[in-house]
Parts: sequence; structure tokens; C-alpha cells
Amino acid sequence: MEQAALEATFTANNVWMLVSTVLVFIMHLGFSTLEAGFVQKKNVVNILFKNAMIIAIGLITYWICGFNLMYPGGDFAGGFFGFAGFGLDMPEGAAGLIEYADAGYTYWTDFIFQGMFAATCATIVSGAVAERIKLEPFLVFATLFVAISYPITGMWKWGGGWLDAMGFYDFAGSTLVHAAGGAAALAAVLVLGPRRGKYTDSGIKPIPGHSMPLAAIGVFLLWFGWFGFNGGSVLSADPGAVSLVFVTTSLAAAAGAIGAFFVSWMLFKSHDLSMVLNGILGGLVGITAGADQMLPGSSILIGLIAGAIIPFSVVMFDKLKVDDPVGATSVHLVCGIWGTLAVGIFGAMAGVGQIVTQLIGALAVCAFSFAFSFGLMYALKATMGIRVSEEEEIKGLDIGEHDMEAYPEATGDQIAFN
Amino acid sequence: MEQAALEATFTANNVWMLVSTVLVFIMHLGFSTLEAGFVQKKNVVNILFKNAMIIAIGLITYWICGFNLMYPGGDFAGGFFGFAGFGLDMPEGAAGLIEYADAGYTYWTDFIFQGMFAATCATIVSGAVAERIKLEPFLVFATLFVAISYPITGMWKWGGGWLDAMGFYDFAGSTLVHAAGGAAALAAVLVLGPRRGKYTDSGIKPIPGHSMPLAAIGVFLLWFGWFGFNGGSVLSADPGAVSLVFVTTSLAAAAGAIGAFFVSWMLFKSHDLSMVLNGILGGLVGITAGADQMLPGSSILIGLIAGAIIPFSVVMFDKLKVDDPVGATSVHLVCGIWGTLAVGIFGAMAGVGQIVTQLIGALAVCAFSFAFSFGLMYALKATMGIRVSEEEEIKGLDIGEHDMEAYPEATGDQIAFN
Amino acid sequence: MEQAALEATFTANNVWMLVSTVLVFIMHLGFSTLEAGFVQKKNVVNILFKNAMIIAIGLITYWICGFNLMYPGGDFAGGFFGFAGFGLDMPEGAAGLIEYADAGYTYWTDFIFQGMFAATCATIVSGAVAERIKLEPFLVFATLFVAISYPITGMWKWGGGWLDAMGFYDFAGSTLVHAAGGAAALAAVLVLGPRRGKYTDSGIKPIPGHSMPLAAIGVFLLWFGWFGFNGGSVLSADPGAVSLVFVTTSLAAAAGAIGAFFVSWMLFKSHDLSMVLNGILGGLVGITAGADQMLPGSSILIGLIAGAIIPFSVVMFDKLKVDDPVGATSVHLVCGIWGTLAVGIFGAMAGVGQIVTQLIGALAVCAFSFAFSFGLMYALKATMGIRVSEEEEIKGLDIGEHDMEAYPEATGDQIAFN
Amino acid sequence: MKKIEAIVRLSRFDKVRDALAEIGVKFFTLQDVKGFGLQKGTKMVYRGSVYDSDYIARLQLDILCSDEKADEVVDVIMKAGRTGEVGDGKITVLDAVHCVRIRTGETGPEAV
Amino acid sequence: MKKIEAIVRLSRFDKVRDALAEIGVKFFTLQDVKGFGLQKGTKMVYRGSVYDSDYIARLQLDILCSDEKADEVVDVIMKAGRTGEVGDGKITVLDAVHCVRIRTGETGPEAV
Amino acid sequence: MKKIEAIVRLSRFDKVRDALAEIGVKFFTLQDVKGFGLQKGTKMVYRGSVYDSDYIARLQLDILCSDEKADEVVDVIMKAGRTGEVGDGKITVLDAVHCVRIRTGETGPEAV
Ligand SMILES: Nc1ncnc2c1ncn2[C@@H]1O[C@H](COP(=O)(O)OP(=O)(O)O)[C@@H](O)[C@H]1O
Ligand SMILES: Nc1ncnc2c1ncn2[C@@H]1O[C@H](COP(=O)(O)OP(=O)(O)O)[C@@H](O)[C@H]1O
Ligand SMILES: Nc1ncnc2c1ncn2[C@@H]1O[C@H](COP(=O)(O)OP(=O)(O)O)[C@@H](O)[C@H]1O
Repeated sequence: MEQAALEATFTANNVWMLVSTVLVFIMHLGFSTLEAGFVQKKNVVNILFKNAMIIAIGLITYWICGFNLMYPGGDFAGGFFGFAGFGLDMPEGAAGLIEYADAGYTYWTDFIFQGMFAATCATIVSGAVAERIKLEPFLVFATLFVAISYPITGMWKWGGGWLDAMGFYDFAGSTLVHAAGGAAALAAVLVLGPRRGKYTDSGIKPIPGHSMPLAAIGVFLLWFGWFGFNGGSVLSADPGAVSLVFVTTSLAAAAGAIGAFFVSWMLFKSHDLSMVLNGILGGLVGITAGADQMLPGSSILIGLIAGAIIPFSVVMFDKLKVDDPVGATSVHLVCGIWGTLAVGIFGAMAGVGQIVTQLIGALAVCAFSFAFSFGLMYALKATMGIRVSEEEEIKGLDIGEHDMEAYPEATGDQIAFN
Repeated sequence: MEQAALEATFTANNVWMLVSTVLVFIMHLGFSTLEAGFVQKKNVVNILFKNAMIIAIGLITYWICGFNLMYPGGDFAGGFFGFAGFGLDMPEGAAGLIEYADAGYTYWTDFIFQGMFAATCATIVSGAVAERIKLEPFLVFATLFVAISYPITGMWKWGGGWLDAMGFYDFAGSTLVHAAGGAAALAAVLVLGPRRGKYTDSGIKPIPGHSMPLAAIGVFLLWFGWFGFNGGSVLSADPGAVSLVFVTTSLAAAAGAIGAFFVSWMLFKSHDLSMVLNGILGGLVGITAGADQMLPGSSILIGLIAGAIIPFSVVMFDKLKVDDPVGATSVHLVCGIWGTLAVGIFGAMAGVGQIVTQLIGALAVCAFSFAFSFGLMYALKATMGIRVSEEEEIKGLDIGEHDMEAYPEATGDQIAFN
Repeated sequence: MEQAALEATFTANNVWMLVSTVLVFIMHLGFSTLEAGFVQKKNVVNILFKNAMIIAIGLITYWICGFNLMYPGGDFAGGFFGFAGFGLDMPEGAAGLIEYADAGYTYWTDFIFQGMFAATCATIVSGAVAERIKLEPFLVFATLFVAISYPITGMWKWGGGWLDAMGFYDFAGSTLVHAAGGAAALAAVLVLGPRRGKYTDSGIKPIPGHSMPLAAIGVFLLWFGWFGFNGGSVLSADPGAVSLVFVTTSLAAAAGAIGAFFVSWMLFKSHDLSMVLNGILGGLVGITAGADQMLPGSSILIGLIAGAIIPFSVVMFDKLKVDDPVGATSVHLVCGIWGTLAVGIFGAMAGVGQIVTQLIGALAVCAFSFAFSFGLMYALKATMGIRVSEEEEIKGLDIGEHDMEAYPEATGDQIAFN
Repeated sequence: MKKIEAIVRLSRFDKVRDALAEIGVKFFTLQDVKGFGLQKGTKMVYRGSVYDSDYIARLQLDILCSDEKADEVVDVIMKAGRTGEVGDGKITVLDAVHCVRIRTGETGPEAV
Repeated sequence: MKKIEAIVRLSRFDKVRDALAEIGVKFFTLQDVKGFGLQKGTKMVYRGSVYDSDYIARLQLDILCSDEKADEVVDVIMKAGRTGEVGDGKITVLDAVHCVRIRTGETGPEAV
Repeated sequence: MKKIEAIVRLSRFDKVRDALAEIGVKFFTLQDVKGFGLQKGTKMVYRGSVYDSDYIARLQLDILCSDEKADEVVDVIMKAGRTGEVGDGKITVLDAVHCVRIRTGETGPEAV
């Protein structure tokens, strides 16, 4: 391709990657409102605060070391760990621009797109530990997890590490982002314990979230952002590839809703909105590993199964007394593993060998992420303490940690006229 | 144009079409929050549930048959109906990519962009029938409407059918999407009847929606999405055309707000937010048929008139005891017809002949859509029953259909500290 | 570059500019929800109403005269004022398309992108004067401010006026948009006076906003939109420039959160969500003047300082009895000036001379904007009256100006089942 | 003077209000209350758990009236508020030793 | 012991609170109530319908005090709460047979 | 018949409810109230101002019971509701002259 046309393509590719970055960014609002909707009124400021800080921490640490841990270049040995130094430095001239990724995007685009991804992974944990974790240790946890653990496991595949060499496939991160975040969430929940009053002698006592509209806004925004999450993972604006990814992603999400709809009707004889919302997310997580490998039919099947898994998984975790107010473990860990395996079952790469490879990859990443998080949480528990006092849990973390209310009420403003 | 440059243009075009798809997608969140805001607290879960399912149903049915009903290709006879078979199948090689639409977008892009449109049409109905329709029959209705009725009338124009042959013009769907959805909504409301207690012997008793912020979020998101709805309907990223569409769309929406502002002040001596919000939507619906045909001045006039129509239309429907909690009939049906006619009155195509053609097209589509929906609703009424019991209407559909509340309250959490 | 490739680049550039336009548009929703969240329940309809009208007014007046005041072309004398006539008129053929801005974007794109900017400037004022200003005079104020004052000061730099000639630099509007809006807000607040009961003999009595989730949604949406605000200010899709701007903008916002986090902890021994949210905005405003001039490290510093300024500035204005419910003066005026100066301190243009130039520019624009607004508000006060009655302030403006409530409650619907 | 506190179903409120109006009770005070107890509330489902709501929602009407009128008011509420299903509510009558209309300072029966 | 229930305007609440403080009533219980009746509420507009709100919003103060103090409390509320317009509210005085402070178990006038 | 109004801490509500159940009080009415006074509420921070909330949140339980049972109920609430810190609340006992169950028309002690 001659130069002028190549530059035009480069420009178009880079526009798409930047649009994707913006879309992945807004997933943080999606997570914020989803999690805010699924917690009680008295813990809403806390969850919003955590989410606002996580995106800040995620980006800054990705600048400090995350990016260079995840994409260390040829310097790393053995494919398990590598580090290209602190901070960022754009290669000069065309090397950081048109030549950086074969006219796909620039060095800066690469950093910021990947940085937004990194931050989403930490956010997954925040919902699962909501309503009982102390703010400061959580922020320490989030910082270290996103600065160290996420980039290391990410490097194994996307940075050209051992999983990549092995033939493991994870298009946009069913394992590297979602299952990794979900495994960390599971570890954190296990160390932290359930919310007071959730598992009683007389059975499970649900603690309903305070706002279904906020939760629904969250899920729609996450789907919205997922067009960038998956669409941007093509790493160019290649029309055929990106548009296929749009189709598979959308159909899987739609099928996830339908799967969760029917299964939760079967199980609970009710139309549980929170399940359908989680079903959509399950479908999205499920298709993420193979969004570029599937035809529409397979993507619908993958989504349908992911959506159907959700109600079972939520009930299972509850039976195991793993208290996860937003369903992060079911959505991200369980459906993340399902999606990773699905690459070996459906689509262009299907095959027994691939299933095994996928399984190894998923387990390895989850194991590392779980172990890192478990150890870190444990250390924090022993030092700073990670759980708020019983009294604070009753009062709510908004007053306890922030001296604020989410919905302050003036005297008599419930009905504002006189 | 030589190949490399053509491919670059193709890439840029396709990026724009995908961005438009994403924008149209988020209109579903816009509809969800708008409708949620305009219903009572006790029916919020229900409206969110319906909206989450509609987008899922819309996409899946569009994959099953909708797309091939709407764009059957040269196979159909007479221009009234055609069907290219179930499922999707991307033409091989360049035929599904660069050649598919003259380097405008790919086959997959076409499907997913059109699929998002289809789902919006069904959503229009959901608001109008809110607060009293049973969930299951509504989902059946939405499925059949979006799978069959919408693609058939859509084909008449966009699929190259008889209206297209006649010279009917509907750029982005004032008639094909909005008036069609609005006519279906009207039919559904007529079969269903008004909400209990709305029209009493002592006059009309308004039933205010529970959250103006949600409604406002909805309208802003709809405007946001409309940039993709209209901008994407250029079917390429042609700079002149798309940017003109942006200007006309925005100015019409702005003028719609202003039209509704003044008229509702005149009529009700008050600054009714719900009217201004509906006025914006009216302006957007109004410009949709001719967004690429107008200059700024005409687009302002079209929007102003659309906005001015809204208060009159809302009052008129209320006088006729057509109970539509969100104003879908005024916004989508009335302004949709207005916008379709406006193509014959203003802009590049103005002319008496065109007005007649526009009128025929609008009436034909509305008639079909109305008849289909009326018949279907009637059949559902006779079989499954479409209306919740009086007791359930009082309790609210959230408890009645979903065993949930939208804003669950813990004992004493209104003020969360102690 | 030969023609076909040039056209492809033009298409890609224009796509980016239109995407930016859409992103800047949604900032209006961000402002709406931020401001709605930071006011009391009884004034929410009013703030939403104002925001819906401002975007309408902003666009329509920009069409009437704003655009031609701000970009009068070579016709103006002395660089202080110029006007190219009412309405819009796209230059014919390539002159309005590919040649209009060196293949960067079309004439219509220029108008609509700039129009969205203009409207944001007026919105800044609306939050600061919330909860006590009468609706009609506010709308008159907003109309004249956005139609006259904003384009005049904007022309000084972006329209090629005297500040531009002097070497003043303001990439995306730290001064021209934010400080200008903030200065107008300050003037308006001074004429209007504080809310009843805020500054009492026994000290400052905070009047908490009614919804932190709405406020948080607002800040995330503003950040989201800022990718278009700053990214679009490159005025093409130049991959290197736009992606650098993405990186600096994001890192400054992230650092703003962190700066505000630590300083508000130091000052108030608490984790104040409203401060962190304002800190993010402060970081964004701060980087806006030099987003294309900084490397990541400097952008982090700029954001960190902006975020750290916020708590001090909020406290200072409160001490001065400048009652600004949403912190617009701190965020837009103070951080706007800081960001403008930062261009002379950090990055490619750093230098004592530049600092002086930056200072002159910032002061000149603020002075004009302040004087214009002060005079206009004063005149409105003398004629229409600008402040609601004490009784209306107690009742709330929603009932007083709109005869509506933001959250109407049916009898007993707080708990919707029976 | 009597103060009558009636706890009624939300769905019967309209009927009770209208019935009261008919016997000339044109003003009363209303508040949302929760009936809390050991028996069943409403079936609820949330994230896979089926449970009963802790409480049932009821409206409390406070009515001031003269001693003579009290029986009639109780009677009327009882008739209008009854469905016959468990959960219809209670009416309590208290003695008010004194009652003042703030606007005028009138006391006793004239004040209501 | 008396239990005084005062229903007052939202806009007079600050005045009433301060006036009570001056005579040494330093604690009371507050709740939002709705005044429901046949007369007019507030003019409302929604989607083209102009109507009256069903109810008017009021605050109810519950004050426990000794028998001797009751008259003074009533008096003070009446003065501070009055605007003279229809809708100023009511004060009811009930006899409390018993009153306990949970913290200490003190009863009677010492408990308030 | 007595009407017992108990104002208790939110954090003690569970204990009080269970204690009441043990002595056979299986139904009561609950409402959110605000304790308003001159002493300190909770420390709050908003936009750089540190202040005290105007009020403290409390729950009010209304319990109807027979005259004989009243003392036991008061006793049980006092024990279960006490923390010993300032702010534990009050219990007031009023005389109910009459009490009717709407569903059956039963009156007096049978009605509760
Ligand atoms: N002992 C009591 N004390 C206070 N309130 C009560 C008592 N018993 C019932 N109530 C109130 O009356 C409402 C209905 O009472 P319930 O016992 O369910 O009806 P029924 O008398 O028809 O069995 C309850 O929700 C509660 O608010
Ligand atoms: N008979 C009554 N029983 C209970 N509450 C009443 C009664 N009459 C008035 N109220 C309460 O007092 C408030 C003000 O009463 P209203 O009659 O409007 O004032 P005014 O006495 O000045 O005419 C009402 O909102 C209502 O809550
Ligand atoms: N005189 C009073 N009248 C009405 N309610 C009161 C009175 N004194 C206290 N209360 C109620 O009791 C609650 C707790 O009272 P408080 O005086 O703080 O506790 P303590 O008795 O332990 O000092 C308050 O929130 C208030 O609702």
C-alpha cells in the first residue's frame, strides 16, 4: 500500500481504537452504577468513592509500571515475568506512530486503551467486597492488584508470554480480565467473610440492593462499553473483523438475557430483574474470549449457556456462603471460564486439544490471581485490618468512612411544598 | 479511486457505521430511563425488565428472520413482501466486505446497525402500555411485532419495496420506525384501556411519573443516540452529508425544546419539564425523515413545529382517553407523521406531489402497523389475557409480576445512622 | 498526497470530529446530573429544566450569531470584535468540505462542534446560581451570555484575535470556556447572594445535595465527554496528537482525584466524595489548556495540583460567602486559570514570557466575562428581579416555578405492596 | 375530644377517605407505617432467594373529633376498610385532653 | 405527664424549634406527615393537566413534658407556628400515663 | 388497653423485636422518626464543612396491649433497647379508650 493511503488507514484505525478507549472508560460508570444499585442505601457513597478512586489508581499505576510489566517486549525470560522499566516513553517518530503497530494505532493509544482495561479488572473486586470492607485497605489492595498481579497474568498471553506460546486463545479477556478479576474477588470475599445477617440459622436472608434503576443503567452502560472492549480488541478498525465482533458480542448479550430469563423462571417462578441483568453480563463475558472466532449461531449458544449458568451459579455461591452482593464471581469468574473453554468448543478453533489448552490457561491465570489476592488480603487483614466494625456495618459505611449520606434529606423535603 | 485509498475510505466509513450502531444501542438505555422516570415507583422494575428483554428479543429475532424480511434482495414480488430465508450468512470475500455496500460498510455492520433500529421500534410500545399490561403477553407481542410487522413495513421503503418505487422518502425513519412504533402503541393502548383511576367522573387525574431525573437522563441519552440514528442513516461517513445531518438533527431538537416551552407556557401557565423533554424528542422525530434534505433554517422550523405540537397532542390524546404514560403516541406517531410530511413542505424535495406521496406512505405504514398490532393484541387478550388484575394494578407490577421492589428499603435506612 | 487518499483521510478526520461533537454533547447530561445531584430535592426539576433549555438556547443562538461572532474570518478590525453576519451558509463545493479546514472537517462539522462547546460554557453558570434564581431572568442571562459574551472572548484567541496574535495559548479552553464560564458564575453569584440559611451567625451551614449517585454519574459523563472536548480540539484525527491528548487528559483527571483525596483527608479527616468528584473535574479543566503540549509526567503534576487546589478553593469561597452549590467557581474558574498558567510552566512552551502571556490572556478573558455578566445580572435584577421570594426558596423552585415535583409520591407508594 | 388512629390497607384508602368525607370528616393526618410481625409479609424474590418481606405496608390516619362523633368515625372506617382477609388493620381511640387550632387559637371541638 | 402532638408548616419549623429551645424543650421527636382533606392542596401541573395535590405536607412534633409545662409549650408553638393563613395546623395534648428513659430507667418528669 | 410508644435505636431494633416476640407481642406498628434537639447528632462532612447532623434517626414502635401486659412490654423494651450511651430513647404509655380490629369488629383486648 502506498504511503498516503496507508496513512489514511492508520488514521481510521487509530480513530476506532480511541473510540474504543472511550467506550471502555465508560464501563467504569457502568460498574459504578451497577454496584451502587446492588448495595444498600447506607453504603452507596462508599461504593461510588471506591469506583472513582479505582479508575484513578488504575491509570496512574499503569503509567508507573503496569504497562511495562504487561508488555515488556523481548526483554523477559521464560515468559512468566518481565519489566521494561518505570514510566512511559514514546518511541521517536514513526516508530511510535504508524510503525508502532503496523498502522493499527499509536504508542499512546496502546497505553491508554490498555490502561482502561487494567482499571476494569480491579473494579470487579470492588462490588464483591462491598458493604463491609474498610476503605483504606481496599485501596491498597486495588493498587497492588492492578499494578502487579493483573499485568503479570496479562503478559502471559497478550505480552507474548508462555500461554501465548502454548496456543492459548483469549481474544479480549474472558480469562485475562474477567476470570482474573473474578478469582481475585473470590479470594477477597473468602478472607473477608459474608455481610452480617446474610447467612443466618434460619437460612439465607437476602439483602436487596437499593435501586434497580441504577443497576439497570449499569448493565446497559457495560454493554455499551463492551463494543469498545471487544471491538477495540481487534486492535485495528479492520471492517470485517470489528463488525463480526459487534454481531457476536450483541447476540451473546441478548442470548444471555434470554437464558437467564428462562432459567430463573424455572428455578424461582419469578421474573427476577437482577438475574436478567446478570445474564446479559454473563453473555458478554462469555463471548469475550472468542468474539472474533464465532459465527452468529455459536455466539448465541455461548451467550444462552452463560445466561443460563448465572442463576445456578448465584445460588451455588450463596449455598457456599460466599457473599457477593453484585454477583461478580458468577458473572466474571464462572462465565469467564466458560467463555474461555467455549473457544475450544465452538467456532474456528474448536478441538479437544484447544479445550485442554484453554483450560490450562484459565486455571493458571485464576490460580495466580486468586493466590496473589488471597495472600495480599490476608496480609492486610493481619496488619491494617480489612473489615469495618459491626457497629459501622449497621450504621453503614457512608457515615462510617465518609461522614456523608448518599441521599441527604432536609427536614421535610420528602414532600417539598407547604 | 485506486484500491488502497478505497480501502482506507471503506475503513473510515465502516468505523462511522459501527459508532452509529453503538449510539443507537444506547437509545435503549434512553428509552428505559425515560419510561422508568415516567411511571410510578411501583412499576419501575417491570418497565426496566421489559426494556432489557426487548433489546434481547429484537436482536435475536432480527437474526432469525427480521433482517431477511426487511432486506430480502431482488427475490420478492410486487414489493409488499419478501423473505430471503432464516439466519444470517455473510457473502464470501469482498462481496460481504468492501463490495457489499460500495465501500460503505460490511454485511455484518449492516445487520447489526439495522438490528439496533428494529429493537427501538418495539420499545416505543412498551412505554405507552406501561403500568397495566401483563408481562408475558407483552413479550409475545414485542416478539411478533419486531419479527414480522416492523420488517415488512420497513421493506416497503428501505428494502426497495413499493413505497420506494413510488418516490416516498423517509431518510432515517420518521415513518418506518417512529410512526410505525407509535401506531402500534396506539393500537395496543386502545385494546388495553387506560390505567385505573386516570379518567374519572370528575375529570382527568394525572398519575405523575416517579422520577424526573431518570426521565431527563433518558431524553439526553436519546438525543445522544440520535446522532447515530440519523448520522448512521447516511450509510457511509460521507463528511458533507453526515455533518449536515448532525446540524439539522441538533437544531431541530433544540427548536423542539423551545417550541414546547412556549406552547406549554401559553396553555398551562407553567414550565412543564415533561413537555420540554417530550418537545426535544418531538423535534428529533420530526427531523428524522428529512435530516439530509434540510438546511439549518428549515430544520429549526420543523423542530419548532414538532415541539409546539407536543402539548396539544398530549392534551388531545388525554381528552380521547388514550392513556399513554410516556407520551409515545404524541412523540412518535404524531411527530413522525409531521416529519414525514415536512419532507414535502421544506427542503430539497418540497412540492405538492411529494406531500401526497409522503402522506400515502405514512398512512400506509401506520395502517398496517396499527392493524397488525390491534389484531395481535386482541388475540392475546382473548387467549392469555393482557391486563393485570385490579389488585395487582394497585399493588404495582413490580410485586405482582416480579416479586421485587425497585427501591427496596431496609427498616430505618431512610436515615442511615444511629 | 494524491486525491483519493486525501479524501480517505478527510473522511477519517471528519468522523473523529463528529464523534467528538457527540461526546461534547453528552457533557450536557453530565452537567445536568452533577448539578441535579448537588441540589436539594425540591430544586431538581428546576435545574434539569435549565439544563435542557440551555443546550437548546446555546445551539440556536450559535446558529443565529454566535458562530459568526466567534469566527468572523478576516473581516474584523483590531482583533477585539468582528461579526460575519446572521445565520449559516456553507461555502459551495469543496470550499465547505475538504478544503474548508485542510481536510480536517467540513463547515457543518465546524459549526456543530463549536456550538456544543458554546453551550457548555453557559451551563457552568447554571449550577452556581442554583436553588435561588428565577427561571426567566436566568434564561435571558444564558441567552445573552452565550450569544454575545462567550463568542467575543472566544474570538480573541480561537477566532484569530489579539490574544492569538500575542502568543497566548489555550488548546481546548481552560480559559476560553472554563474560566470564562467560571468568571460569569462568580459575577452572577455575587449579584444574586447566597442561599437563605447558608451563612448564619453560628457559621457555615452546609446544604447537602440530594443525590450522590447523580453527582457521580455526572462526573463520569463529563470525563467521558472530555475525550471529545480535548480530543476534538486537535481539529483532526491526527493519530499522534489525539492519542497524546487522550493520555494527558486521562492522567490529569486521575491525578486530580488523587490530589483531592489526600488534601481533603488532611484538611477534613474524612473521605469526602464530593471533593474527589470535583478533583477529577479540576484535573480535567487544568489539563485542557495544554493537553497537547504535555508529556504524561507533567500532565500528572498539573492534575495533582488542580485536584489539591479544589478543597482549598471550596473552603475559601465559602469563607468569602460566595455560595456556589456545585463548586463551579473552584472547578472552572480557579482550575481554569491554573491550567492556563501551567502551559507556561510545564511542557513544550514553558518559559517566563509565556507565563506572563498566559496570565494576561486569562485575566483579560475573565475580566470581560465577569464584567459582562455582572452588568447583565445587575440589569436583570433591577428590571425583572432575579431572586425567588423567600417563601418560594423554602418551598423549593420545583413547585414555585414549575408546579411539579422531581420525585412525585403517590400516597403510600414508598412501600408499594399491600 | 378524641384522637382516632386508624391503620388501614393502602388499597382501601380511597374508600375510607370517601366514606369519612360523607360523614363530614374533611381533614385528617396521614402517614406511612409498617406493620411488623411474625406472620407472613409478601413473597419476594431477590437474586435467587425466595423470602417474605419483613413487614407489610399500611397507612395510618389520625383523626381528631368530638367525643360524640368518635363512634361514628370508627364505624365508618371499619366498614370502608374491611376486606375480611387477615391484615385489615386496627383502630385505636385515645382521649385528647386538649386541642388547639394554631391559626385561630380556638380550642376543643371548634378546633377540629 | 403530657404528650403534645403539634402539626406545623414546614416553613415555620425553624421558628418553632427555636422558640421551644428558649423555654427549655431541648428534645422532641419529628416526623413527616401529610394533611389530607377536601380543601385545596397546591396547584400542580403534569403533562398538560392542571390539578391540586391530594395533600399538604406538614411536620408533626411529638413532645413529652410535665403537666405544668404543657400549657407553656402549647402557647409557644402556637405563637411561633402561626401565619394566619388557612393550614397552620393543630396541637393536640394527650395524657401520658407513664414515661421511661430507656438509658437510665428514670420515669415520669425526670425522664423527659 | 394501653398504647405504648417506644423510640429506640436502629441498631437495637432487631433485639427489641425478638424480645417482644418472646413475650408474645407478635405484631406492632413501626415508623421512622427523627430525634431533634440541641445536643449533637452525628459528625458529617460536606464539601469542606464539618458539621453535626440536625437530628438523629430513630424508630418508633407503637404497641397496643392490655393494661396488665403493659409493664412487661415496657420492661422488655427497656432491657433490649439499652446501650447505656446517651440517645437510647424513651417509652411512653398512653391510655387507649377503645380499640377495634377492622377485620372482625372485635374490640378491647381481643382486638390486639
Ligand atoms: N398489637 C398491635 N399493636 C400495634 N399495631 C398493631 C397491633 N396489631 C396489629 N397492628 C397493626 O395493624 C395492622 C394489621 O394488623 P393484622 O393483625 O395483620 O390484621 P388482622 O387484625 O386483620 O389480623 C398491622 O400491620 C399493624 O400495623
Ligand atoms: N380533624 C383533624 N384530624 C387530624 N388532623 C387534622 C384535622 N384537622 C386538621 N388536621 C391537621 O392539621 C393540618 C392543618 O389543618 P388546617 O385545617 O388546614 O388548618 P387551619 O386549622 O388553619 O384551617 C392538616 O394538614 C392536618 O394534618
Ligand atoms: N421530651 C421529649 N419529647 C419527645 N421525644 C423525646 C423527648 N426526649 C427524647 N425524645 C426522643 O427520644 C430519643 C432519645 O432521647 P435522648 O434524650 O437522646 O436519650 P437519653 O434519654 O438516653 O438521653 C430522641 O431521639 C427523641 O426522639
